[in-house]
Amino acid sequence: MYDFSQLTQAIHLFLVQHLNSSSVAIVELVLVGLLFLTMYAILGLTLVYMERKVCAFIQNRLGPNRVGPLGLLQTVADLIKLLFKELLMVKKADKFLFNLAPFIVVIASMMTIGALPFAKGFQAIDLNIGLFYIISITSLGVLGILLAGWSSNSKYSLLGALRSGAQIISYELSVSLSLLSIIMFTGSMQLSVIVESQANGWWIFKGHIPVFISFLIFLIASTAETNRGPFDIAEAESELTAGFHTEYSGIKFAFFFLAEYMNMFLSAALAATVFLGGWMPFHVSGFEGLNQVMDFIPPIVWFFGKTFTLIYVIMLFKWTFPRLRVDQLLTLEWKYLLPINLVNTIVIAFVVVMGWYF
Amino acid sequence: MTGKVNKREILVEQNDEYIINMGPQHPSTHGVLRFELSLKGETVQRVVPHCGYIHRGIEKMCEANTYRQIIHLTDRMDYLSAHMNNEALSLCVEKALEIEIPQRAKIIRTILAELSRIGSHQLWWAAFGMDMGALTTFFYGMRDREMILDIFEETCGSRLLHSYICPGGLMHDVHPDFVPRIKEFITYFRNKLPEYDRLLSGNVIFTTRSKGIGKLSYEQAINYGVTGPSGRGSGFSCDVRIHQPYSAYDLVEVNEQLRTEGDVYSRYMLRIDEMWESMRIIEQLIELLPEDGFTAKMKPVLKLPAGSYYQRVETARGELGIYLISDNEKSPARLKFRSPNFSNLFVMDLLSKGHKIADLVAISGSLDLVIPDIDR
Amino acid sequence: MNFHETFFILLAAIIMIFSVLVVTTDKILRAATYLLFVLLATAGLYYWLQYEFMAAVQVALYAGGIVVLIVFSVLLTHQIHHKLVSITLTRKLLAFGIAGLGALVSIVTIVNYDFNTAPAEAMKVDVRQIGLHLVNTGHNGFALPFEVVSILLLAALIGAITIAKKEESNSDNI
Amino acid sequence: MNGLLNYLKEIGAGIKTLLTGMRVTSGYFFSPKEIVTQKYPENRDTLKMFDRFKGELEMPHTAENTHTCTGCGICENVCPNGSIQILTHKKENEEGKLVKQLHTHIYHLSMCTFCGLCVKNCPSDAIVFNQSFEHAVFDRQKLTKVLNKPGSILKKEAKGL
Repeated sequence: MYDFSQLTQAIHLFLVQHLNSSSVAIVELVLVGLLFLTMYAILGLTLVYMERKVCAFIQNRLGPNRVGPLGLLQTVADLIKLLFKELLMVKKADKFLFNLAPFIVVIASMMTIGALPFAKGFQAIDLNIGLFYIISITSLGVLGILLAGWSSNSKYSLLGALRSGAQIISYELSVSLSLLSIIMFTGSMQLSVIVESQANGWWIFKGHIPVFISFLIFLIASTAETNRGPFDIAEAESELTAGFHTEYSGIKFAFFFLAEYMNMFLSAALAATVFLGGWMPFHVSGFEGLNQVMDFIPPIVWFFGKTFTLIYVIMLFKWTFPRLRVDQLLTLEWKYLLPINLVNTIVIAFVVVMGWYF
Repeated sequence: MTGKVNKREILVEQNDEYIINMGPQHPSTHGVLRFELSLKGETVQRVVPHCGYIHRGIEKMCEANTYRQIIHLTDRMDYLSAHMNNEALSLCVEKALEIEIPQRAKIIRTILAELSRIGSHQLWWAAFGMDMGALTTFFYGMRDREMILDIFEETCGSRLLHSYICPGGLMHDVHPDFVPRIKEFITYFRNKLPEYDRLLSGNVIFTTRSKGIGKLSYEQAINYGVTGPSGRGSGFSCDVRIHQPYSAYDLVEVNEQLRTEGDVYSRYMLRIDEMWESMRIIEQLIELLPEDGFTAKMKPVLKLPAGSYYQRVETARGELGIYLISDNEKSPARLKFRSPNFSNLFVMDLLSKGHKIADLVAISGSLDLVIPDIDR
Repeated sequence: MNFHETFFILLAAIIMIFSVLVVTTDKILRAATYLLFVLLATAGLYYWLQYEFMAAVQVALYAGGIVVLIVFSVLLTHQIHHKLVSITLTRKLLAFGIAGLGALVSIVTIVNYDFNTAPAEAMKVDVRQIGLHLVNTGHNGFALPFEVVSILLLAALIGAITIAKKEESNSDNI
Repeated sequence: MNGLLNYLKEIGAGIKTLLTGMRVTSGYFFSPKEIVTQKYPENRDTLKMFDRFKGELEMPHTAENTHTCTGCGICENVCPNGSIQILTHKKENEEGKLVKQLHTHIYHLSMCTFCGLCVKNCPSDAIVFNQSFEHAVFDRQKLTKVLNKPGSILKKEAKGL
């Protein structure tokens, strides 16, 4: 039921029959690229709209409600506005790096989307090192921020970039370590295998408290890694005006903006995939009736349902908490998250060896 | 008399330090204030505040206006405590003319002053949360302030710049709905104020960011003349409402809020406490409100006897002093405002030395600066 | 020329062009950025060889780790208007000579070497195998290098902490 | 051991305060009744300002096109910003006498600070503040207004004032 691979196989066979092997590869690349680009854009717009509505309801406001029904087209209108805006260039800025930086950020966030299993068979590339691939690509995004901060020839930008560098380098550890717990459980970094391993229950239920702790740490650390919420010190609006993207305008600013939201989507989707079973429906062993009802809901709904619930939580973080100071941010990582995470990893190793999980 | 302005250069840039101009346009300076920061990494070495970007010459303009006309200029200094500013000038004029105003007018003045104190603290809470990065506080604070503004609008006709308290009493009597609305507001706000604590005051991120930051000692507060909640947060008992009661403050029991830590958190909590205290004062005053008499009989043209007069009131930000020299003319010969924010601003360097940029924002937020009051 | 060859030539071209740019640019951060491209293209080559684990390690360690550290340290020390000191002609010539000599030796060696083109058997590299090899002491085992590298890293960490540790007299009591 | 216990307690207390804050915000998220914003242009019909709201200055005219302004100039004098200008002219009344009467009452909305002194000091209650609040115009000359309508005359009863 609901297997995307049948559809993709059919297309592949169709192409193989009509074209030679090189052309098939090129056509498939273009198709997948177009599909993911469209999805990327739509997801970005949805997330921006969702953020506006969520923060509006939290703040007793209505949020966008003018452009289109319920303000649905507001983000589209904003995008058009940003497209037409003048691209300002700072005097004495390093033009090459200044223009390059937003692309690095956006490409880094885009490259990771392909490795996510959206549904059964709906995955651009199923690497056998999927998780490691995602971790390594996300570490590239910070380069764009660093370059943007430096090349803007602005002191606020530079400060923002430095903060961001310190932040992301340290929080990457926690993200990787908390993902390591699930790698230990499944013995594989392949995302499809990880999802399949949760057919009889999600890891957050199967793995008890240790997995729950790593889930929490992952949520916190990945929020920090996406420069969001209470950890947005890199752009700290009340301190550094806009941090590393102070000098950007128009579509280049939109790239940073989009990348931030897509990184948020990525961290939520990763948490959903790894800890909450990805597209796997909610199953309770022994209740066959319930399981069948759950199976009836398409996997893609499960995936996006879980992801958007987590995104809501991440947004709630942002709109509730005050921002951390830069030294507190590092304290949180090195004095709280990392030691707890290391102890937790040892506990999980013990659990895995003893087989104390369902 | 010819004036001469000596230009004093403050050398900030020394030893290849990292200089940042925070302002005049910056989200967290709450107006056109400029801080010249010298940084070492993220740590602030020196802060030089530059004010004067919205200097409008209010003191000089007062010399060309009659006493009744000056009222609307005082609104525009500390616009968040416009009632208190109006009251300060009115009290000064009344003192000079030796006029006793009706009890009702006195009590209404005090109620309005306390309401604006609550409103001002709400706005401060809202903006302070924004400074700290908690963006939602802004809307909650504004939402609750709206009720106060409605009360003002119904009675005075305007929401921010009221010009309602005038020499001799009030412009006109309060609206019949005044008392029921205030009672409604107080029951509403007594439920909402604990929410402020739940959202921000108790939050572990907030407390770690504010406790022990920007310590102002008792002696420094006195030396720099830091008054109002900022001074009382350091244990400096400077509440004019208690030490020199004016209007109706001698009729009711006013508890001065004092805290001794002198850090951002104590200044924050002090303002929250003051909101509770203000609500208590208003409740007491409403019981005492007599029926008639909102203004004393005044001459159409006010001429103060020659001499100098001084009157101080407690605004939401501290002690506002009005020094008035009259030469028996329709307008004052010289009018000097001792505005609280001006003295409060200049502890910035003292407080933020050695702290991070984020702390600087928190400190300037906790001092609750209103820039038009600094520049006048 | 099929698709795979095009891909290889593209990556090789990127590596060569940006390698030259790394050494010829006069701005240090640009050099770091070009280096990033070189490293990424190298990762692409590994990926082209279907050696995904190595590609990911390349990206994570070199591009995401080392280049970030380089850029980070450049950010701390260099202003945007700083430029590298231009090199004298004799030194340039000398450098070209040495580089050309090195290239010549490599090319001659490669051309003269008789490459064994027997098809290698397809190797499935999954994480479990890599892990087992890493802690294996037997044939194809990397336990000793693994431990040596760990000790080296530990030493580096302790060294970094010692350097970064604030001197007591200098602390500003913040 | 004690230190470790304190460390864990600290974390627990911290998380508790964070959850308290999140309960407040998510509570508002799930209660749409609490929304306080008004949809402004849509609610124009129901939007009512308070009686005393100081919109802009207005001179009430009766159905017979009469007003009560005698042109005494007190409002002009009392205005702190000079936003009122009163032009008068000599005109014959019914008894054939030349009497000073209001010609134009000019009001500069752009200079007005809405202090209310003019309305308060007017001896014949000729000017009031209305409830309009949409002051935006495309041409700033439109901000200078003439308050008395063309052809309007002084109300008869008010002549004695």
